[in-house]
Amino acid sequence: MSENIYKPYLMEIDNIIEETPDVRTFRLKFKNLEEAENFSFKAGQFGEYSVFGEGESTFCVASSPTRKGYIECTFRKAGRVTNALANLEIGDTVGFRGPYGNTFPIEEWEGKNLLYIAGGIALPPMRCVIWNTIDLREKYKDITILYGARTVNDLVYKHELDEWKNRPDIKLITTVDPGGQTPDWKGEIGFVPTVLEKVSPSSDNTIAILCGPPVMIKFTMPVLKKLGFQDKDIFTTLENRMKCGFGKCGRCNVGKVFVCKDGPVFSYEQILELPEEY
Amino acid sequence: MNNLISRAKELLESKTVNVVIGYEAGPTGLARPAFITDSAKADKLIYDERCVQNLAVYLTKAEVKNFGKMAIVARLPVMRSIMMLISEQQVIGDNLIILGISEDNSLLDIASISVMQGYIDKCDLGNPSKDREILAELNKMTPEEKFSWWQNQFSKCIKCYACRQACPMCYCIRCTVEVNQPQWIPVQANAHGNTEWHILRAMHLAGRCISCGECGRACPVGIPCHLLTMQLADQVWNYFHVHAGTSDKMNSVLSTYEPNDKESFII
Amino acid sequence: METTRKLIRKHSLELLYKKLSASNKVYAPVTATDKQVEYKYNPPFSDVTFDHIRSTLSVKNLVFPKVENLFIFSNSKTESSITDVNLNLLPNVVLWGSHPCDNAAFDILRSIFCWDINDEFFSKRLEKVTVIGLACHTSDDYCFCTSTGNAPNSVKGSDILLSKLSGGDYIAEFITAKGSSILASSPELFENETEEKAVIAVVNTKFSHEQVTEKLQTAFEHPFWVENSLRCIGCGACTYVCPTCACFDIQDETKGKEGRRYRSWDSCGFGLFTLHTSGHNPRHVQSQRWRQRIMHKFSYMPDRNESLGCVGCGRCSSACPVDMNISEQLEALQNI
Amino acid sequence: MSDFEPKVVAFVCNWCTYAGADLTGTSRLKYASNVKIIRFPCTGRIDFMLLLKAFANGADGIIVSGCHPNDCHYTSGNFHAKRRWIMFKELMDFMGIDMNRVTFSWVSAAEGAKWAEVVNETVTRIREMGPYVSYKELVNKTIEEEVKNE
Repeated sequence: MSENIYKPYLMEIDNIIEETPDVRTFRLKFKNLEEAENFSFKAGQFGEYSVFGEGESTFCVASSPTRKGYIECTFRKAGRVTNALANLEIGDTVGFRGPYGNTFPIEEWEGKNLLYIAGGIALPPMRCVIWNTIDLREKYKDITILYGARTVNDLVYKHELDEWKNRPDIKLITTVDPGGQTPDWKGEIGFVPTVLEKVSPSSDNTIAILCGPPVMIKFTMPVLKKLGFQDKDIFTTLENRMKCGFGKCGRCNVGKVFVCKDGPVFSYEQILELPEEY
Repeated sequence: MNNLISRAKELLESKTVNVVIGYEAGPTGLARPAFITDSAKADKLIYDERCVQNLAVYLTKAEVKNFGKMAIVARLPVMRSIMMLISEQQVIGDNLIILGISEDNSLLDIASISVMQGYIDKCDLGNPSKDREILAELNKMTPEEKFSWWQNQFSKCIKCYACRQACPMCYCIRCTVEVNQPQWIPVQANAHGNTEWHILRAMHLAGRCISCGECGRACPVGIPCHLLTMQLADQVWNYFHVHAGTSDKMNSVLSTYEPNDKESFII
Repeated sequence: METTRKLIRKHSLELLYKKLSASNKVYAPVTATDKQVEYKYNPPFSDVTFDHIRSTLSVKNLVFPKVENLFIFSNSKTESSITDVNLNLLPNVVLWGSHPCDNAAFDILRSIFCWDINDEFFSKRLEKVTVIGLACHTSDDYCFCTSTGNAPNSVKGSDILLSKLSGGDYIAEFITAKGSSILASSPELFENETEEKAVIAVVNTKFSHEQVTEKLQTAFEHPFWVENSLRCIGCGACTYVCPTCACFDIQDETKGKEGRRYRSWDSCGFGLFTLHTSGHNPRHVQSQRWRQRIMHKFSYMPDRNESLGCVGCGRCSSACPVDMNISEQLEALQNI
Repeated sequence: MSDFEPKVVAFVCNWCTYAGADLTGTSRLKYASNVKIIRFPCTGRIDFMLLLKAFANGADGIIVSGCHPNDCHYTSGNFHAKRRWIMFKELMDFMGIDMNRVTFSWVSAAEGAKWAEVVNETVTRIREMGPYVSYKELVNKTIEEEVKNE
């Protein structure tokens, strides 16, 4: 039988976490054990998740490659497929194709400080690399995570934020937009760029990994520059609409670069070379 | 034509408008839309029987709207489209100067929307005569013949949506075919998807089609889909005595009613 | 490469056609009542046209159908399964009388579908196709094959190329093993070549594609795009008639528990092509979409796929309802 | 075709015909069981696409029914519907899609007997016409066509 590159693995939903009213995390296990054995991926890669009858949707693998036997994904109910996904229950089947795309160059980061900056629903694409580096904790120096959301309610992975908060080897700063706080909120209040400026982490021997809505990126970049970060030391992921995931369907390109093949991970140095089509 | 060019120059030079939408001759001799922003380039404007495209389609296009005040070369179908667009609140009449062109290709003096209305009222508002003939032929067929005739036509459809894009009245940013929760019309271009698409398009233009025939002309594979909307335009006249695009204040036929509308099939 | 050339008389051509149709599906151009030239499977030889300039649609649907099942699935609460489409059941197809521009497009499509990973839906279909091309003896103002590195008698992509002689007979040039096997199986239909020269259309060069590619490197922000695409109405006609446009959409369709995932043609000209679910659209106005089409064919593809994304058939220009003439625009781009 | 039992879908308005159909039941009037009733707030809500979807999903006949003119719960929904159906019927006739398979009727909440009549008459008519083969073929063509790689 020929190899059908559009054929997804059948996955069973093993666990569902309701992160916020419209954000869910699924833990998916391969139905076929042989496929599970042969499957591997790296931090930063993404896949095409499908609900049969509704279609496919693109998002990253949110779990770390160091955690074997399953993958996790986090999505917000937004379109046809994500709404259909959100209606599924534990034990239901979804399709998964992947992994696609490039990876975070975590080997090159060994021996450096890591500064993760995420906004809102952009923590999931970063969670994979965060856990990956935490699981290889001894290889990296200081790990700082700055995470902001509009409101306390919109913070995802609340249980993990607690875990990171309590670990002495990780510095976690959480913030919510002004007005988004609750009476018992203990984190920062303010937009991510403002909080970043206030915390003012050193750029010395440090890699910054930045994910968030375009407006957050736009205002965070100048702060990072001011802190002395080089363009090549800032990494982010791009998202564009995709269908195939491997550079054929022709819609995710930014100039001549395919987000699905050459991305989704780009250094800021690379991004500056790209035309504005993302 | 000279009148048109000098009028266009005058409008651009006096900054009354920022752009004149008209026609120019392309390299293969076809007339095509031209957007003249510089009075020095107004000499390119042509007006003759080659100029068939309905320019009103550009009035709702984002990049054209950015020009602000504009003048548009308009024969009867374009004027009627503009009327429809004003009545559906897609276009503001005050931002528009109509460079009306009569049936014998001379420049009309259309100073206002009400003057335009007066002009439209005096015209024959039925379907073009060549289409009337084809419609008459089709209407003589048996239902089975009609079905296979249309199915044969639809089998050519590739769903490029040129019919929709060429139509001034199809200005929705998200068309029903693109609504996917639920997916109303099958996405693929097959017998089923194509049939439903053409039914949907015709129904959404019922009482709004001004019989310019642009959809059929735009079709790259030659489906005479304008006959569908023209047939309905005929029926709108038969049943409700309304011609679309005759007033800037009319309500669309299907969003209004008369208590004594006549039909004979409801039991 | 040395190729065999033979003479084939018009009546032998008919015999060849009949012989091939007996064991293959033959896909050949016919002129329909409304003057459109369309390809049909096994039309009677008398209907087959040899004088068309270009068919309304390209022949890419042979290898990239407008709708194509990727797999069939069955899905219920407890049980899900996927059934592959058996691509080995695809019939052999002889593409008959297609012009060199269309035939050259197969290689370009391969460079899209088979770079990096091999798309078997495409490649298995292509394997089944034997191309009997027909050199152009007529052309029109839309033709610009010579500007894209092709020619009215280019053998690129053909297994056999027929060229018309003034008397109505044809020269058959056997280019590939597939082509030669047809000669081997029907030697009686062919005669030795005579001195007579084939009638080949003259297509003047309109621009240098190398120079266009060069110019495009720095033309992304040029006002050219807005100025020259204001009249574009954003339909997909150009991309759907194009022999090399290969963008597609993937969709599901179900009936009860059974369903299929299919891919269908899509167009970079559509506003929703790149629209994110969030509402953000990286290419939110038509000029950006028009730029994408030209950039893709004349800049990104030469860069990435080492092939120009255009064969100069002129279909997009002739199909365009608003006369967006691509060769005119490329000519202008060459000089910006 | 003697054993053919047509599938009929009825799109009815909540206020008149649905109540009328209730009355048919409570009056112990028998009517054909081939009909599947789908209740809408008003005939004004019944999009023509729904009729096409019913045919696409295997219906052989359709009934569309609501309040008599001037009786609409929302004053004018049925008047709008009437115009829509006039246009739809004309378009279908023009395209050769058989509108004898669709019954349009006004059935009030008091007309239980009329509802039974409308259903029985429709089912009898559709039974005589046989299954709606041409539309089913149109829909099924999809899959067959592609399997043949045409």
